[in-house]
Amino acid sequence: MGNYRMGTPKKTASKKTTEKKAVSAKPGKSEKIHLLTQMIRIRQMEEKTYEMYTKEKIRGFLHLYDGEEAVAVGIIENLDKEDGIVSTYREHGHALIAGMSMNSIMAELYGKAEGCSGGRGGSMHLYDKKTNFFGGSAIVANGLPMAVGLAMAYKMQNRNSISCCFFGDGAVDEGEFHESMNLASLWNLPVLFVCENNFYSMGMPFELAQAETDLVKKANAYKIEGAAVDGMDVMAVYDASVKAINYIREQKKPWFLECQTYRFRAHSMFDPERYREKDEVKEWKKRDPITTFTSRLQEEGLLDEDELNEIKKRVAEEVEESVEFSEKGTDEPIENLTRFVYSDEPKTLNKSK
Amino acid sequence: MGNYRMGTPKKTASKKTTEKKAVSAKPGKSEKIHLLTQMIRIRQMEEKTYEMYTKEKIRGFLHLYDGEEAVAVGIIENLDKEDGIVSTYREHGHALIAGMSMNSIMAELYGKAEGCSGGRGGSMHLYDKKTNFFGGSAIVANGLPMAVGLAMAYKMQNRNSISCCFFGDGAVDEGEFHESMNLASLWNLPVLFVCENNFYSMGMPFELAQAETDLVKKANAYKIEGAAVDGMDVMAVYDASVKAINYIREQKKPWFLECQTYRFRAHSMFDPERYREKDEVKEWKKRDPITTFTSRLQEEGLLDEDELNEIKKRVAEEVEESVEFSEKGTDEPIENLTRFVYSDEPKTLNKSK
Amino acid sequence: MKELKQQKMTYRQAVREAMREAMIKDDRVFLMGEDVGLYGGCFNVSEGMLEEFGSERVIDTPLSESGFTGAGIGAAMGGMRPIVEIMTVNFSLLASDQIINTAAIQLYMSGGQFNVPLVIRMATGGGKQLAAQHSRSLEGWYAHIPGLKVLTPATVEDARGMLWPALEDPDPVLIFENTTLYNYEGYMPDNGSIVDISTAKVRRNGADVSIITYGIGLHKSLEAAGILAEEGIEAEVVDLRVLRPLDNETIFKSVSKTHRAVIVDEGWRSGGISAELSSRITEKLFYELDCPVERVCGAEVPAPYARHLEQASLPQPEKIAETIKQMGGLHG
Amino acid sequence: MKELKQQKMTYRQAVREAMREAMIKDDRVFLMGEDVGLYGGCFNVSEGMLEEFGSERVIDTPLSESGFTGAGIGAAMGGMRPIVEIMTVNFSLLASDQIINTAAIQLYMSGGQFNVPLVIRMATGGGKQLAAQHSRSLEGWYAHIPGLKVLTPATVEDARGMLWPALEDPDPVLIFENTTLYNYEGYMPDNGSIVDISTAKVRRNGADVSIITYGIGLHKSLEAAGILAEEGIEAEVVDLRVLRPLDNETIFKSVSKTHRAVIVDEGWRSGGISAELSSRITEKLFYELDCPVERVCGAEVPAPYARHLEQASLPQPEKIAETIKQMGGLHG
Ligand SMILES: Cc1ncc(C[n+]2csc(CCOP(=O)(O)OP(=O)(O)O)c2C)c(N)n1
Ligand SMILES: Cc1ncc(C[n+]2csc(CCOP(=O)(O)OP(=O)(O)O)c2C)c(N)n1
Ligand SMILES: [Mg+2]
Ligand SMILES: [Mg+2]
Repeated sequence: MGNYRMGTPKKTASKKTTEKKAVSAKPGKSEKIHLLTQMIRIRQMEEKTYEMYTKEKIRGFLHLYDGEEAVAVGIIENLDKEDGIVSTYREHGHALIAGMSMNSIMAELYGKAEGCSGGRGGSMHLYDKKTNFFGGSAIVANGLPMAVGLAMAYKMQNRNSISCCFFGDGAVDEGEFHESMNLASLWNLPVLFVCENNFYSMGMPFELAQAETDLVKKANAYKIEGAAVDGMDVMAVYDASVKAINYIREQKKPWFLECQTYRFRAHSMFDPERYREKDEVKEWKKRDPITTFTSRLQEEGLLDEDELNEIKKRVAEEVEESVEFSEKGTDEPIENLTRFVYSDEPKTLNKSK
Repeated sequence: MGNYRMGTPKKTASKKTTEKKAVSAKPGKSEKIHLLTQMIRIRQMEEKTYEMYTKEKIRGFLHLYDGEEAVAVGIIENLDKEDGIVSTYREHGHALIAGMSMNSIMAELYGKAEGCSGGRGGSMHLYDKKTNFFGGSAIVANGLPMAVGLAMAYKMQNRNSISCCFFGDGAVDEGEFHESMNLASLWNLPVLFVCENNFYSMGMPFELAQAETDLVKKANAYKIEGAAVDGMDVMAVYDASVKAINYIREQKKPWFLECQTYRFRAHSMFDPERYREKDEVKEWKKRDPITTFTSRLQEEGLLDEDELNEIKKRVAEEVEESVEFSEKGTDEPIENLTRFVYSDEPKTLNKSK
Repeated sequence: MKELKQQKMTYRQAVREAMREAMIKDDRVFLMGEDVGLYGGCFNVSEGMLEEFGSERVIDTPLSESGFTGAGIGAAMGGMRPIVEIMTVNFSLLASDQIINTAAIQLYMSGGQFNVPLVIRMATGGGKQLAAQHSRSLEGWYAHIPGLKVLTPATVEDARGMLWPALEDPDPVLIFENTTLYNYEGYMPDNGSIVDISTAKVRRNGADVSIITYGIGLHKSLEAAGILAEEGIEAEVVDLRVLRPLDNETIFKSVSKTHRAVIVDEGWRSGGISAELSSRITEKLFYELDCPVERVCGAEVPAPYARHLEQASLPQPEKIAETIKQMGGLHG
Repeated sequence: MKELKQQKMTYRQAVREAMREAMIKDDRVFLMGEDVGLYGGCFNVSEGMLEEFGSERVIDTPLSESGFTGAGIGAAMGGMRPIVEIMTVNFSLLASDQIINTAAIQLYMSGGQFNVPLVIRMATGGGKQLAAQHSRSLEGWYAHIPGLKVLTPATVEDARGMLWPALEDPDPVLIFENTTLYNYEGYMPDNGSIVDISTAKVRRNGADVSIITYGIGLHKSLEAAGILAEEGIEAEVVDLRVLRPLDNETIFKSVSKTHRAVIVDEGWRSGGISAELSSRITEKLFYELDCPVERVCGAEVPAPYARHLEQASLPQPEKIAETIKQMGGLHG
């Protein structure tokens, strides 16, 4: 796992990040620190959303990403700004790394007019047109066909963009996974299928849900190539996604990437977690993508304590600001309840070319 | 293909046939002649339904089975009477070999009260409770979950029955195939999945619909074992199904059998057949399961001309009788239009145990 | 006379007890669905049942709504009495092929040979800030389909009492449990009650107007009736209980008495079950009505997440009361 | 004045011409569905289009209703203007997750950021002895869903003219083509007509009763109007054309004039669009109605195969006429 031939993705600049930090295929110190920073941003944001949920500032379902940060960061950092991203209800991390501001995410979680969807979507439905973030869907597996369609559009328009679709291990069981994989392969579409295998779909252990647990084999049964990678190791994911993205752009074919990871928290805020042992969680926490990568950078002499503290401080400020922003946010006027059921745009009959 | 270790199915008696002819795993003369007879029964019945369609005695969609007879016969002859069968809209052959009378099939195609479903179902929806024939479904792939459920019931009831599910190559593309295969494998259910691969789903060539055309590989991706067999050779199918059924009953696991076959006629009576060359049909007709098996039996000295003529004559009589029966059939009274939307049985509240 | 012992329990417990009771009484009954076992049910309904009945009768399924709903159909046809749980009605869209193209029509297509004694339970409704993909009320929509029966228990007693007759019913029955009701508490006779699954029930008597409703709407309507009573308007509240087939008799009887009707339905208005009720009443009682039948329904929007928006989109007791006060010729 | 050249063509040709025209005008438009290419369309609608536009714009899909409908959504969001063909509405149940859980609500959930300019065409309706799994009329059922637009062209002109504005519409539009109409012939202006997708149309004027209908029902209603005219009853026939959003204005205007309304819908009665129409009319025009609104609908059965049963299950002109003759206070 994680031992890939390095390649150079078509565009190495991480246009997806808010900070537009350049990251090369062989990342150096600053790129690596950037990756770490991105993971810390997710973690701290999630911790804050947890806190705000307990304070009832955030309601509904809240699915946190703690433990899985290396996946979003390792992959999205290698995507181009024009690439489309399709995600699930566990998408705060993806959204943030795709380049959405923490303010607009947090405000959406608060249900404020200043949120990305004006409070209509909430935690499970973050969207951002600017960064080609095509939303979190809360129907398991139903983003996959959309990702296939986006790739069709890119191909038809002769763009070199790809669509990148995140989904859980549970999504693999659904029929829509099957249909989407076949279509993408059959039509040679530029889709990066990223299975975030955290070994549970809610309380269902992966091995009780899948007759065949080698997911790459499953992908192969659609003639899609792929790989499994240690999803707790951001560099492994990063390298795997460089390889994947190069393959997709060059071969004009889909790729399947299984990232083996773990969620440290409950499935959602309602989950009594009867289905797993505390010890199991403890074991996995030893592989925390942030602490392990931090140690690695420190061992490699790329990061000292001051730098780390500085990063954490900056991120903490960003998080605090997003909370302040959301606290000050306004309510979407009730008169707007029915707005966006249909487009405001009038019938365009006379605009026909 | 077709070169299987022979085994003895749990029950060798072909309880499924109307004639209850015994067929052993190493079939002798009379069993082989029985297999031929069964194929001829299907063929002649189908030819008659075709004729009656052109005479407007039969209406709606009519999907004929000509060319594929070896599949139904080679498999169903090895099933036990208690085994469940789930089929599609191209199910006349399955229904007949399962043990339904030609009368009740033909009368149903005529839309008569004497048909198996009283004229409510027609060609695509033959059902027979007596022979555990759970119907033709005209929604591609939607019989697979039902077959899984039947197998669950058999397993829960500690019966040694299996469920046998016929579906086309087109069904493999649907999500319900994926979900059903996974469930059957995961739960070790006694399901015989029979894919009748006739290389087209309506006008869609198989290789344009499937990224991976090796269907057994697909089955393997659910950890289901299986085999592909020459579906134009009744003995090959027979042998393959003996092996499959033994495996299922002994191992208590599903099995996937791909029967490579061909339909000689158009998809349905409305099909202009633009998508395939006449020559292709001609080529396949050289492998007609009936003529080839007839020659083989003749070469082996198991069948002489008189016997053959006698069989054909008997079958022709059966077919004629079914037409007469249907012609004399009555119309279901219009007052019965809403009958069977719900069961007649009253609320059984007080029958609680 | 034997003292009628009453037991207090939540709607959630009532559903659980109903399932336990059925599984104890009849070994053909089993429960199958996503997270019904290890997790204890996504709404905690089946907590403890895996431990009690084992994994052969409380079956955790992979995420395959079509697959396991269809498997439920097959198992029912094979002689079992499955209870299939689909977490929420929103996900049932993935199984609608099996529900509509298979379960609802096997009996008819087979000319009466194969009935499908299947019960499908699903959570329904909004009000929990779960947004557009988790908050629909589609029970009225399913009630459009011949061959299905559609139950909407609104009380603890019905939540407990409707399951057994549903399982005894030879045909497929959908049971819709409103998520907001799971924590609702009520009393019921010690051993549960025998209830039927064919009639509507008058839950409050009144002479001035009939509020026809079901599910969560019952509770909002009773609240509205309380508000109205303070102003001297006596509302009768009819709990439909069953959306297909509708119990015309009880509905018509009430409206014949009050000459006014309001339908309360959290589902969307256009083409909802509210329209059917309004039409039926008007068709039958046109000349007895003092004013047109009114409908108080959910706003026709995908459910928004923000609380103030979502609450504005749902029928509220005040809105129901207000609508009634505006009706022609009402004293009060 | 320039002579208005009229061209005779079938409904099937009209749909095909509409698609061809759109694909010629706008290279973002493509057609995708099962057997639309090599086979020529399961109802022969797209015959010749593969040859004309090539396999990159006329795309044969595997049997994966959810997959390719969802792919259509994605392609639409990615800047294309897909026409997705689902062979019949019955199979759309396999794609209802994509249609309802995705297409209908992207715009709302994204706070207006992502619209889905997708057109989905499907055949609908019975009458061809195709039995229960191939004969449903579910267009009214889909009209219950906010976020969708639902069109039901009943004439050759509409079959041709509605596609372009549907493609221009920023939101998902479902177009229902009744299978029985494909062979129906009509005339239309040489270049097709500009039609809108927002209004109903009065197809026959009359003072005595309004028949409100759509799709195949239009033709049956016009026949019924012919029968009635012989007896001196003048029926006005309103073709809804669009089931969501409904054009209240045109409907109310007609019923205000005639004071009587009958809804004709091949779909099932209970909870169908007929109920919505009846309710709306009654809510608005209660005091103007001479008698209750009537509904003539499909019998509530899964479609039977046998011709006599199926025909008995469908609304027929004679039945429509008879219903109207029974209405209170009609001379004739
Ligand atoms: C179609 C569908 N079925 C069920 C659910 C309820 N549900 C929400 S998340 C979830 C588990 C999904 O697990 P997985 O795909 O592994 O993603 P994870 O939550 O582990 O990231 C379930 C069952 C749903 N949202 N959609
Ligand atoms: C879900 C669904 N989609 C589309 C159709 C229309 N249709 C009927 S048969 C058929 C082809 C099926 O091909 P296959 O499964 O290979 O079976 P065959 O007809 O070749 O026996 C199609 C597309 C349908 N009946 N059901
Ligand atoms: Mg998971
Ligand atoms: Mg085929």
